[in-house]
Amino acid sequence: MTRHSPKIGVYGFTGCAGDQLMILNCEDQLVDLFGATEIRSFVMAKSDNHEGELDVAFIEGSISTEEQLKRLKEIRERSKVMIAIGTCACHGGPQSMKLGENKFDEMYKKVYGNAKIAISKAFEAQPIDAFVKVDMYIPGCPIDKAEFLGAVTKLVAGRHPYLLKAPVCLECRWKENPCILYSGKFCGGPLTKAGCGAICPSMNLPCVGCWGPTDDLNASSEYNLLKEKGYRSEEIIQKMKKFGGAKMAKLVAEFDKKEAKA
Amino acid sequence: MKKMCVVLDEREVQDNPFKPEMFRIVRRYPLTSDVNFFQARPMDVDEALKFNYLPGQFIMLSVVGEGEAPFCISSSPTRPGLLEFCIRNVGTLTSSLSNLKENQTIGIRGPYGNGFPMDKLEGKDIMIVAGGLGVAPLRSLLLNILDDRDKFGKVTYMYGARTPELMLFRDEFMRFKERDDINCLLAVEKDESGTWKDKFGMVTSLFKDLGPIDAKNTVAVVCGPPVMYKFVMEHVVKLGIPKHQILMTLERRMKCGIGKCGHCAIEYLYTCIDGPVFSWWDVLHMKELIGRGASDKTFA
Amino acid sequence: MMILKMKKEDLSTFLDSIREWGELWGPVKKGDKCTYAKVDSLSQMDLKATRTIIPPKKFLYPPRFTMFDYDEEGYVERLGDVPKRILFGIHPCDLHGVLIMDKLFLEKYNDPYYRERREKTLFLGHSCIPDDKCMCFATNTDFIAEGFDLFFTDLKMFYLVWVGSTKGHDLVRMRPELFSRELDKNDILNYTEYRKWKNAQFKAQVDFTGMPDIFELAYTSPIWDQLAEKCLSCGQCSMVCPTCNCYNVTDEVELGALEGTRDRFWDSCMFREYSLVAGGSNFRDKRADRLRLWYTHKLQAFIGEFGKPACVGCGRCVSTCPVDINVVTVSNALKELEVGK
Amino acid sequence: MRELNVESLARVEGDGGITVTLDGKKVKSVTLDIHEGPRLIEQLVKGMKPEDDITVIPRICAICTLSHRYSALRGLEKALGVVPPEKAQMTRELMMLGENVESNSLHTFMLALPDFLGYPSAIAMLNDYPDDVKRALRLKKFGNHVMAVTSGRIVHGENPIIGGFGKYPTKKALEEIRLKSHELVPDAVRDVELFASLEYPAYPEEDMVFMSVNAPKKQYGFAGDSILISNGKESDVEDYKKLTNERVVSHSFAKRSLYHDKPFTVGANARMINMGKRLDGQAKDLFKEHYSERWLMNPLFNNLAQAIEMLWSLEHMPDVCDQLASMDDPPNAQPTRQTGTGTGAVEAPRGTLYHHYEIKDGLIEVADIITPTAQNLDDIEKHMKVTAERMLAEGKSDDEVRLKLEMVARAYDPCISCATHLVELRRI
Ligand SMILES: Cc1cc2nc3c(=O)[nH]c(=O)nc-3n(C[C@H](O)[C@H](O)[C@H](O)COP(=O)(O)OP(=O)(O)OC[C@H]3O[C@@H](n4cnc5c(N)ncnc54)[C@H](O)[C@@H]3O)c2cc1C
Ligand code: SF4
Ligand code: SF4
Ligand code: SF4
Repeated sequence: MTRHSPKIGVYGFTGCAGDQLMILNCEDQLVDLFGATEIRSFVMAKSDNHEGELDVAFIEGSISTEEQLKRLKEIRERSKVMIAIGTCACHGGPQSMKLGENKFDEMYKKVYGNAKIAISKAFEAQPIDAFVKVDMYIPGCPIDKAEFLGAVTKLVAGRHPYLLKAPVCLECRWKENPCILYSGKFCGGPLTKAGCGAICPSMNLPCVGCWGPTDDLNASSEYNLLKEKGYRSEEIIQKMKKFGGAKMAKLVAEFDKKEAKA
Repeated sequence: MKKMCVVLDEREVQDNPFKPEMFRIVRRYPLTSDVNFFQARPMDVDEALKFNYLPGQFIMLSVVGEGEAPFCISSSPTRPGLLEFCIRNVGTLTSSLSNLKENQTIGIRGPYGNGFPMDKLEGKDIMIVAGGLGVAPLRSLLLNILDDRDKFGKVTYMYGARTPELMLFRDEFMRFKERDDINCLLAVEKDESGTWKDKFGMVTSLFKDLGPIDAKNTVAVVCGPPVMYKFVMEHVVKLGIPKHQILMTLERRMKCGIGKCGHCAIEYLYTCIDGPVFSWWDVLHMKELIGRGASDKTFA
Repeated sequence: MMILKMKKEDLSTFLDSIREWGELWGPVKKGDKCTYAKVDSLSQMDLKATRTIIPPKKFLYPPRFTMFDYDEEGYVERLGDVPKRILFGIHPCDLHGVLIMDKLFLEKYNDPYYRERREKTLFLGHSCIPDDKCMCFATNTDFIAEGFDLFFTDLKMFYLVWVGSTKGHDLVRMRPELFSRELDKNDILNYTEYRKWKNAQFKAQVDFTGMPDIFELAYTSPIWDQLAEKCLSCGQCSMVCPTCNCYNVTDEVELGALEGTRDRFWDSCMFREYSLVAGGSNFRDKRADRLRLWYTHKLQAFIGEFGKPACVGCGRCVSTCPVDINVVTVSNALKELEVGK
Repeated sequence: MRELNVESLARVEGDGGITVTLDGKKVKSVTLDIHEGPRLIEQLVKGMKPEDDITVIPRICAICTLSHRYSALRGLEKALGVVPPEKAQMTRELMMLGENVESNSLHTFMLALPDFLGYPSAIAMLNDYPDDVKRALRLKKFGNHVMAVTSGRIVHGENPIIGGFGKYPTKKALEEIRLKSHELVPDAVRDVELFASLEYPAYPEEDMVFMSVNAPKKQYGFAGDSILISNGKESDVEDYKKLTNERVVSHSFAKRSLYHDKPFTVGANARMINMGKRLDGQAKDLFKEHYSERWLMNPLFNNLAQAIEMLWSLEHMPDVCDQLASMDDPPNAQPTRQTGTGTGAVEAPRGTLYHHYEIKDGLIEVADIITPTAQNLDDIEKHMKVTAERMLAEGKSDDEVRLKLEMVARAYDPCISCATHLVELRRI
């Protein structure tokens, strides 16, 4: 990582373009950002895009077609550092909430019937680290301006970004919200990586988990708790998997199996 | 009523203990592929001579824009003016540090920690057992002892490294072998380059070459990776050295170095202010000092 | 100790008149809970509330703040921008909590950030109405003799006002006519009555005697693993506990320059990252190890060192942990060797 | 046979390209290809509770996140028999105004304007047009701010929920918006003047049909229960399927819509054409001044329409804020039934957005979403085709043709990521 003007590329795959949009939403820093870095490719923001060697590639979105996969690998080859931005790239995003349930073909048929779509073969969306090595993750649906800029400014300075690993509850307590989970209702806070500032609980709403799973979570305990509180199994699992992607799919499969045995 | 509260206003305002002072890197070179040697001194030369410390103490080192981490001082207080460190490149701060060049600045505050009780070591036979990066604090102790040689009894130094290339300060220690006021025992586990002319094996294998010791008058000082302690301690205890005369330095995550951030707490002790030097007796009844907690039955 | 008497209806006037000293803060409703918030007058406060979500430590040691501004030349501390505050309505347990924080932050090395806020904050204590989660009777923190500037005990018609510091006394002197020194037999009777009444309120089933030994005996107990199966590692217990002080530090950088801020923020030993050291080794990788550290710290280690637990019995962990792990359930589980429902 | 390609269409949201196929001198076809992968969102929400649906659905598109949320809320609330309190409705109105300012300023300045002025990006324009770029960023930031205050954050805010809001904006926040929106009106006026001064090439001109919602009370607005068509017809939103027959094409994961077998247009220009008479304030005067018959033929005027609309949104905010500030926070309305159907329609900045739901026993059975870009795609291709034909006939260079085609596509402000929306296939 060079200290001066790192060469940067921003790429979008399957997702809502929200993370790229968040970059454009850094109105106050945008001009400096373009000044401090050499943005070689950022299709959503500009049209003179030159590919080639990159210091940092920011990847948004999950991978769901052969075409994308090819492109992702090609970008990886010419990037020193690859950073997944947004929950889709980091974990798969909402489009991979049914990972592990083998429902993709069925759903695909329902939507497209037997119509032939020539451009590329599609498959169930997966996070980018299912295919390439990822050096850093900046999750969020969409990413948080401050968290993203905090990381980028460090990269530009030749330093290492620091992102909170703790769950949303940490920031939720800083905001001093009454705990939703304590009151017996679902809240994804304990399962979800902090970084957003606990926006949702601060509005009296449960965290829906949009930052994706945190480093060290106890999904089965929350599952048991909510069952005790009268939630249906399917509903809890649906809620957990909404933004939980590949990691949560695995955890849920584990305690699902345990439950089936018991 | 015991005491009035909030009499803080009357207290003398101390300097901000969290504030790093800027130091200049004077020399810097690699000791092995991932360990760097650093010499640094305060920007202000007068300050340099005032910086006083004990072997075994550590400082909090800041790399601008990266953060802070604790490192033992490897130089000896008997040679004031310059601070020396040997630092392994393992993570974020250490890798940024390894990119710094001579004449660039770092922040330093300290020294912190109890350090080795030098006054209590006087008159004692000293046995030093080092493994891997454990050399960092032990070199400070060793150099200090050698500079004040007549204050101490017999001195034994044992150091094991995996290969000759991984032996830190190898040339320096090889020269000690030629001195007769210190018994310097070095071993490597393997040597692919074929340059090693000395003993082979783990550091524990050196115990058989120790010769007779006066256990009751010996202080053993051990430092190395956590796994090393278990094996080395067995040998040291077998020699009959009292448990409170076996010292070791420990590593914990630290964010402040002065007992505020809590990270290094073990029961009621803080590694930073109550340590990092502990005795084997401390360890035996404070299981978490080197054990790994509830799952670890070593000390049960 | 100076004890004065004040008519109940004068409190509002008194608070209005001392506001020139600094911002007035007091307990205010938040959802079905309560928090210390900035207020304009007594009428906005909820003095019946038993406990706030976060204890007053947030004033002395905010969840996140900047310690230094730095650039390549060095570090410049950021001190001096803290407003003066009067906190009204602090209960005895929380004042005990502040005393423990004082010990941690002002002894040995003196933390200037804590110190500044401590000096600029006046603590006006208030008697409380214990609920079924309070256990200050078991930690000997149900009454307080130090650590406050003023302390108001509500005796229905009157307040008895303890003056605990010179600053507290200065406040009194702002409206001396509101206070009387004439205390009579009735006041003593009322006060004893109040203490009796308060003692009778405690319902929590908890007894911390012998805890240090029990912890030692239960070091390898399977209880820790059973608790760990439930623990969410959400860290809420640490955030709400008045005696948890742990923090983390991070450096923020400005875009395109080597300058920025060094920030400090609340951390919890319940997080895996907390004890991680270089090389990936973690002394408390397992949740059970971390839980044991937390409770050992509260109920064993501190007693060993200071003769009293680091728990002040405020009941916040009881009213916060979604899976019911708290000083009551843990100490009972250790004694009875089974995790209660 | 020869192909003229724009591999990645830049400055649009999402991943798409343009392919022009030439047969000798004749343009055989022009297609807007969508490379975005399929997400099957409507399938994913099946079986979910409505409360979970509204957290997933906005993720279809970051730019119209609030339109998606609002449209879903309208559909779901109809299905569940929820009548949101007046304050909730009004707060939603405010949030739509915010999204409109944000999205229109982003599109007009950052995405479309560089074409007209011959720059690769807005940032590249900074040296020569610093005031214009900074003004745009100011407006966009304010739009974002309004979205954040009303919905909880800039993108994908979770605050608007069924029956109301998690937390209503504070009086202080409303007051800030009121003052700031007022202050920004001159900026927006200048934008209108700038876009009115641009030259709109005539290549793409062709007859068009426009559709938009019919905002209630004969006012201009972004939500309604019926659809206006520029041919004078009006249709209930529940009949949305008749208006927007969908089909799958082979070059894209996005579906297409036709009205009476013909392409049609949705977006700011459609709204202006259908509801322009209802505008008020300076927006009304400027619309009158700059409107011409060419608007009915040339999609490029959508850029100007967006600028005028942004002005209207700003002018409208103080009034909404005042009304909101005078209302107390009501409790959220609750469902009165657990089974039912409902269709919501709102005007996203880039056109009409439909959300149709069928709910059984509290769980979603069918979700059907029709996005503006899906409706516009055929229209875009139609206008690109005439543009290519005319330009090639005039012997224009490939590069020139490419640029103009991109301009036409971009004028629609296509949101390609949301065009990947997927619905159950109904063959006609
Ligand atoms: C009292 C004391 C004295 C010390 N003295 C010295 C000394 O003299 N010399 C010295 O070199 N160190 C010393 N240390 C250790 C030193 O503090 C750490 O190496 C340093 O904090 C690492 O900081 P960092 O920012 O580079 O690592 P961080 O980025 O904080 O990395 C720490 C974490 O990153 C992960 N990590 C990083 N690298 C690896 C890896 N290679 N494999 C697996 N995981 C990895 C681990 O999870 C690790 O816990 C001492 C520590 C203490 C407490
Ligand atoms: S409300 Fe949610 S995020 Fe907040 S503390 Fe409770 S569980 Fe955690
Ligand atoms: S609280 Fe949860 S759902 Fe809300 S923004 Fe944060 S991570 Fe996302
Ligand atoms: S341990 Fe629980 S009861 Fe004790 S002081 Fe902390 S939060 Fe309060």
